[in-house]
Amino acid sequence: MTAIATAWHRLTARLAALGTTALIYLALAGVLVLGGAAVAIDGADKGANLFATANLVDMLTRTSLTGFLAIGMTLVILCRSLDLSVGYTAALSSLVAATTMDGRPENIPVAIGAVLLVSGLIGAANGAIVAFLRVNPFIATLGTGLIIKGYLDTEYKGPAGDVPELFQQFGYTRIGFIPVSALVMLALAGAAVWFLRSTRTGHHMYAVGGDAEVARMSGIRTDRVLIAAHVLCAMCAGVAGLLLAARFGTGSAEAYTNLYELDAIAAVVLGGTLLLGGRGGVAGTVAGVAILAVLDTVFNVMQIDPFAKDVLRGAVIIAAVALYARRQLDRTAARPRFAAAEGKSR
Amino acid sequence: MTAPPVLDARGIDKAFLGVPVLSSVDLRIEQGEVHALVGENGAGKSTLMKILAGVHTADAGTIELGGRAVSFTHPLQAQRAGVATVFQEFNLLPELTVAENVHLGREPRRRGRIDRRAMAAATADLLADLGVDDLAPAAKVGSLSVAHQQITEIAKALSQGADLICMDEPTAALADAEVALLYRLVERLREKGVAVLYVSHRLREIFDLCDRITVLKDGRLVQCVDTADITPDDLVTAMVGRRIEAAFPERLPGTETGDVRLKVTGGGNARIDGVDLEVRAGEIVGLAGLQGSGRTEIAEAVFGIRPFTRGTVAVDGDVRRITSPRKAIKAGLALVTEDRKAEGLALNQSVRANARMVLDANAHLRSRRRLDRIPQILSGLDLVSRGDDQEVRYLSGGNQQKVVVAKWLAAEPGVIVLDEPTRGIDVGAKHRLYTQIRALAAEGLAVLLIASELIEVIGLADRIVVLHEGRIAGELPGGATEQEVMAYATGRRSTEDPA
Amino acid sequence: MTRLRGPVDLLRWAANPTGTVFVLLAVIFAWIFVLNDAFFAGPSFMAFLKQAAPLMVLAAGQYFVIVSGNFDLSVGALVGAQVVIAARLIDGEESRTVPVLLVMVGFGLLVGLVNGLITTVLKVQSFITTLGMLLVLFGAIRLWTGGAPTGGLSESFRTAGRMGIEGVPVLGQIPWAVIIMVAVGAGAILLMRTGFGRILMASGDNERAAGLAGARVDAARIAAFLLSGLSATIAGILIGGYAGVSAQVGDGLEFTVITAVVLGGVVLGGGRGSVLAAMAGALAIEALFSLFNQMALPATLRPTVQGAIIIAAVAYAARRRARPGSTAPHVSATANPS
Amino acid sequence: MQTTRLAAASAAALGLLLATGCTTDSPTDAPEDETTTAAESGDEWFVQADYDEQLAQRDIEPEGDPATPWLQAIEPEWIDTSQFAREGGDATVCFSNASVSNPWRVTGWITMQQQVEVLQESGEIGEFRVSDAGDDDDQQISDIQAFIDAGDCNAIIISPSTTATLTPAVEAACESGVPVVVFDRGVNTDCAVTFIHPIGGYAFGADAAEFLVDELEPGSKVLALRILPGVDVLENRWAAAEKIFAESELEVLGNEFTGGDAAEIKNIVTQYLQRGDVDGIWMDAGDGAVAAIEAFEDAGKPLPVMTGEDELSFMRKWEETGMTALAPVYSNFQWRTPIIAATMILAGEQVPAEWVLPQDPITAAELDDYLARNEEMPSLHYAKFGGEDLPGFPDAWRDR
Repeated sequence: MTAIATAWHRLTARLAALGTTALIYLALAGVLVLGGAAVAIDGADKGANLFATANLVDMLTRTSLTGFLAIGMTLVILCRSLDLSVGYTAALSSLVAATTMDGRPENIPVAIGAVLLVSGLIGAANGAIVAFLRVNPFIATLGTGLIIKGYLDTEYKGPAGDVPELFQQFGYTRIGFIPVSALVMLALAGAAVWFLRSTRTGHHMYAVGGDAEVARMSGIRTDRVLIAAHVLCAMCAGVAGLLLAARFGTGSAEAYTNLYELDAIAAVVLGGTLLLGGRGGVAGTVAGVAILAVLDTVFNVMQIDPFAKDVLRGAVIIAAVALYARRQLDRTAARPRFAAAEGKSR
Repeated sequence: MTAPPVLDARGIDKAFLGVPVLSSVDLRIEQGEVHALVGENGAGKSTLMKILAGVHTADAGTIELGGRAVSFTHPLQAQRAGVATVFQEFNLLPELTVAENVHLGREPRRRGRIDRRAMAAATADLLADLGVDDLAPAAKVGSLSVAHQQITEIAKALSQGADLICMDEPTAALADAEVALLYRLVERLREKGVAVLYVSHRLREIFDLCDRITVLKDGRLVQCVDTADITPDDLVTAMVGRRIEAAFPERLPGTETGDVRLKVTGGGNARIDGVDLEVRAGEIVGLAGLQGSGRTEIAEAVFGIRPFTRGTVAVDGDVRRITSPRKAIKAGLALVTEDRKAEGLALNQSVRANARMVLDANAHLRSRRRLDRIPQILSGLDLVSRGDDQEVRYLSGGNQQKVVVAKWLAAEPGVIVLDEPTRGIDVGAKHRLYTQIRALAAEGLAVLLIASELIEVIGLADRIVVLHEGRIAGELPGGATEQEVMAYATGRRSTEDPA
Repeated sequence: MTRLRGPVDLLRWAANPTGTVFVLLAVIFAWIFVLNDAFFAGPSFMAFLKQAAPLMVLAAGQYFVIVSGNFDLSVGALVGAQVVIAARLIDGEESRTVPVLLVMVGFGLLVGLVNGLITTVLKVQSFITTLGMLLVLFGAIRLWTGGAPTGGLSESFRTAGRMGIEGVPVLGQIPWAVIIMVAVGAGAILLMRTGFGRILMASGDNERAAGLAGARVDAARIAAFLLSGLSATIAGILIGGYAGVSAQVGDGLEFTVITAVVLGGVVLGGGRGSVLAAMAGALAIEALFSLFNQMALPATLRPTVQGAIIIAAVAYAARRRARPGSTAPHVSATANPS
Repeated sequence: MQTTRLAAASAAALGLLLATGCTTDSPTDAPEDETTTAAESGDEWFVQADYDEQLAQRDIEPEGDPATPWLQAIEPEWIDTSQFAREGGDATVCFSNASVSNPWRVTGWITMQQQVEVLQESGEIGEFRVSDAGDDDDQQISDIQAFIDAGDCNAIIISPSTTATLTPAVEAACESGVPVVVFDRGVNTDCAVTFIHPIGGYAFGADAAEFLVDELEPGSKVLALRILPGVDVLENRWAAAEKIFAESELEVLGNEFTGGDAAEIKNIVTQYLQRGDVDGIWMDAGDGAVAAIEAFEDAGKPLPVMTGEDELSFMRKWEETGMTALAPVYSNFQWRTPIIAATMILAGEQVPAEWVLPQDPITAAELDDYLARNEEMPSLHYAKFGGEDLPGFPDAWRDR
């Protein structure tokens, strides 16, 4: 009994020593190992293998869409904001893209531009409502989401537009076993990491999320940072919309029914970014996305009942977050003046 | 030909929701001058500072910096114009490093990218220049001592190339030893020709540091004098508008020291050890010691926040295992914590809700009688508020503190621990609080008083227990001299030595 | 609750975040009245309240969780689960009604308890806890029934949601749902005036201060989740009774109810707002839907209008709150949803 | 080349496909940009040719034994599948399901599994591999790709979650050389060996609308209750009804989206009843139909003339109240056909290029018969599920 306890303590101590991001990649590795084992045992007779090319492709493909959304979501969450409208933005973007391309390859650049413009504007609106009207982001983006939904339902009674073969490649081609979309997603992730670390705006997102008042008093124009985060988040949703269009070959308003936004948030938090803002990063988010994708693939390969999938997903999300939630909360609990006091309360 | 004043503010007016907070205030600060701004809480000191910092904008009046007229709508403008402010609530991000905090909002860039190496180097130079050698630019601020956070704040101000640094209660969080360090910093600034606007309630510091003093009362300018031309007493008079009789009230008549109410024997945990402590009914015992010497730690151990892992605690004779505030309260203890806003009050709740919080939280204490006593308690502490249903966040620091005290008195404790009860409270309010502490003792409470301002301990305590590095270094009678206390506090003397 | 003395106070009250929702409510009702005064005839208004009752009950439950500084996103799924459980376990047998009701209450409390424990003990942000719970409930219940609800509800089960006291002058029928809703509301208001209520509020506002005052903060928050689970159960009983079983029951209710509570001037992050206003927020939302219907507003456009109105109302309230706060800038940053 | 493919498609008269096909794939009449889409969106879902064809198909006697409607076909154009013929049973059949997110699909899904068991017994099918996309188009595309990449599927059955969006994935599946069977909703390509579906949405909507027109006095008021916008099968139902109502004397009070949520339905109907009388209810699917009827009961109004679906809860309420009603059918037994078709194809037997199954509404005359047949079944079961002869009957459907 005590032996177990001490062992546990030693383990937790080890984990505590690790950085959060490292911890998450550890978790990802864990999920891969367990998943691989489960698949192997489950499908021993058929010689099933989670790491067979087909499955790897499947995993990577599944990362792309959530990935785009989650990368953007990371930025707003870092600013202690939230965007529940990304699903609707993505759906709208897919329609804008498909209808603008209209089957003509030469329209692709225009379409991409149009998507980024539209989604960017939506993001600006979200940011402005949160920053200037001081509406809680949860409500604000829920509201803008509804607004977009109404527009979609009224204007598009279903799929519309036509994506040329050329652009569909974005959704279907792959280099070796790595889908292009996944590569683009990783590239975007890299860009985001660089942005957060090396640009002022990016760096200031941590400040704004950590303590908006302090950031303001330090001369940071918090409103601009917040709006920037929302714009970038919505643009990522726009890219996700482009991916949808490429994969659907058309634009689909229905896409919003899939609650992508919750997937994205789950991935971000799984990735160790604090829902309260100020801590975390895109590197973790990518791991979070990967964890979810691996789970989906494992469940698929193992032929798990669709409803059991939901149960397991929910359980895994909670468990994984619980694994490192405590440390995170403690860290952010510390505010300068009270650092000493908080130190003791642990 | 003398340079124009660093700051020349004239006829500043400011009102909130129609309530005037400042009316036609003038403030003039010369280059390299350390200028004190004093006045009771609510006199308008903070507001004036925030106007200079660009947090608020003046309704009327002119502000000239180095002869140039300015008007700020955002802190950034104030900083660019050379005015830096060190607020009482630190403007630091615990998640970022010292270097990142120092340069927050003005990160050095190379080819558009943040240049972290340059950032670290610049910070190191800055700290060296301030004669600080024990603070690493890469350290996370959240892990620093309050003093080091204070230094970080000042470094931040300097890095903005400020000609004028406004400091709001810079020593409020510091122990006497650390105050010395701050003195050094201020001297350094003076040498560098940087002007300092020094807001403090601590008269000693004002007379030690400042060249001139501007006194505010009720939002109006009372006077601006050279420190040399005024005595502490006159200054106090100027601030409160009346002469305060001897700074510390005498022990009230009819106060008699009764049985032992709190007795700690061999108490210890991770941070403190060998604590033997005894507080009797009607007695005020002062805990003195430098920051980190274990004063607050003892209070928190006694109150079960970070319990003793060794030794015993007895309340009114019977030994109690106090492992949580709840158990402490059950045992009849009360703790007025160091930090009101973070630990004492639910700021969005009404005065009433806060005052009855302890009763609400502990069913066994909740009784009609106790609830009915609350109004008297509040008026007894002469709380000033717009009625019981006013949210406490709108109260002044002094009045907030009264609510905290009231909250505990409502529970009718036998032992009350006061941790820094007078932090950030103006002279007048402080004095009233002293009297009330005396009154508590007179009512038969055992009072354990913790204060970083030695004079408070000396002036109020019947006995002074001095700590050094988590152990009790010695015990002195009330009214002992500061030298005696410091001798123990700095470890130069301990009870083992032949006295 | 704000006590009113004279017109000035009335204005100030109408302007404060809590008052806003009542003003909004009045405006919507006035508009409906203009379009169709028959709406306010006893029977039809009672019918309206009957529809609104479940959401108002949910709002009361959600209020406790939000005011203590958390979220409960699992209520929608829980309502759905409860209806399906009832249908499957009762399976049309009158005799089983009461035992099954007890089972449902037990289940609701269990879900609340789990949410509470995970959030407080494991320190998982409630947003994630309850999001996970949403998935678990959604999947588990369908796993149990093979995807679509089976069995059926008994008549007596449906009484609460569907029937009422008949033959009342003017009103015609007083639905049990309305009586239950009023009872829940009254209970919630009284509860918020007890020590528990105040401590819950304090915990949402400043958990450390509450803890040092001897409050069992975690226990209070768990209790809040229990209340939320209970209210979801009651709502489930009302909705199931009102409309019977269908596969989609409860879908998306969590967002509607949180919106309603915030519309009522309750601040996400805790420590502020009144339960009465929260329920009024729910009533306002239902009234809004009725208004859309009375206006014969194209169904596809409704979300847009709804979204715009919600943002506007909350923004207005936020502006009102920000005003006095400006004198105390440093305190605002403390509260945040976790 | 998509245009040519479309031409072929139209030639094959893929009823459902064209509905969206026109607006999405053919450059000639495709919207220039989103605004014109918006402008057109009104009649986006109505294609006269398909409408006429489906209405006609209702009166055509299908080939095959009426006792096994899931094997019947209307005007089949038999095609040769010998190229897919495969020796020695135990075929691996892979099924990409859009979802089982509503009772209709759940019922069908059970039927399909039962059919599979039979064929597994007989050794024709070995592994039956399934992935469920939970109504997420993107997810289903991945699922189909996974089947292709796995490479060991002998046949791929697809029930697309949305017509247009799944087209590229289905094409990819076809190109992999494995026989592909599509059923329920279609896709904008005829690359699949066979596309199985009941007559279609227009017929469903028309059956219901015509019934109301016949049963109601001219000038009567009709309320249309719909699940959600943008789903082609459902939009077609409404498009047909809209046309028929427009040509009739009936007044349409409004068409509302209910999400199939009983509470929502009851709210909406109640509110309409507060505003005035409602004589008829048209529904694009039976979910929550009972709640609509109860709204009338609770408001003390005479029950309307109503069309729901062959969901038992509705049919039982119908029988119990003796109201005037019709249960249009979107043949649930179609879930059996794809499995059978797959085995036929793998055996090299001929199958119809487009396998149009009969789709007859249940009338008052047949009501008692169907209720008797499904007596033990749960209320959200569908009367025309066509699994009575499967060994698992009735337990598999009864005890879910």
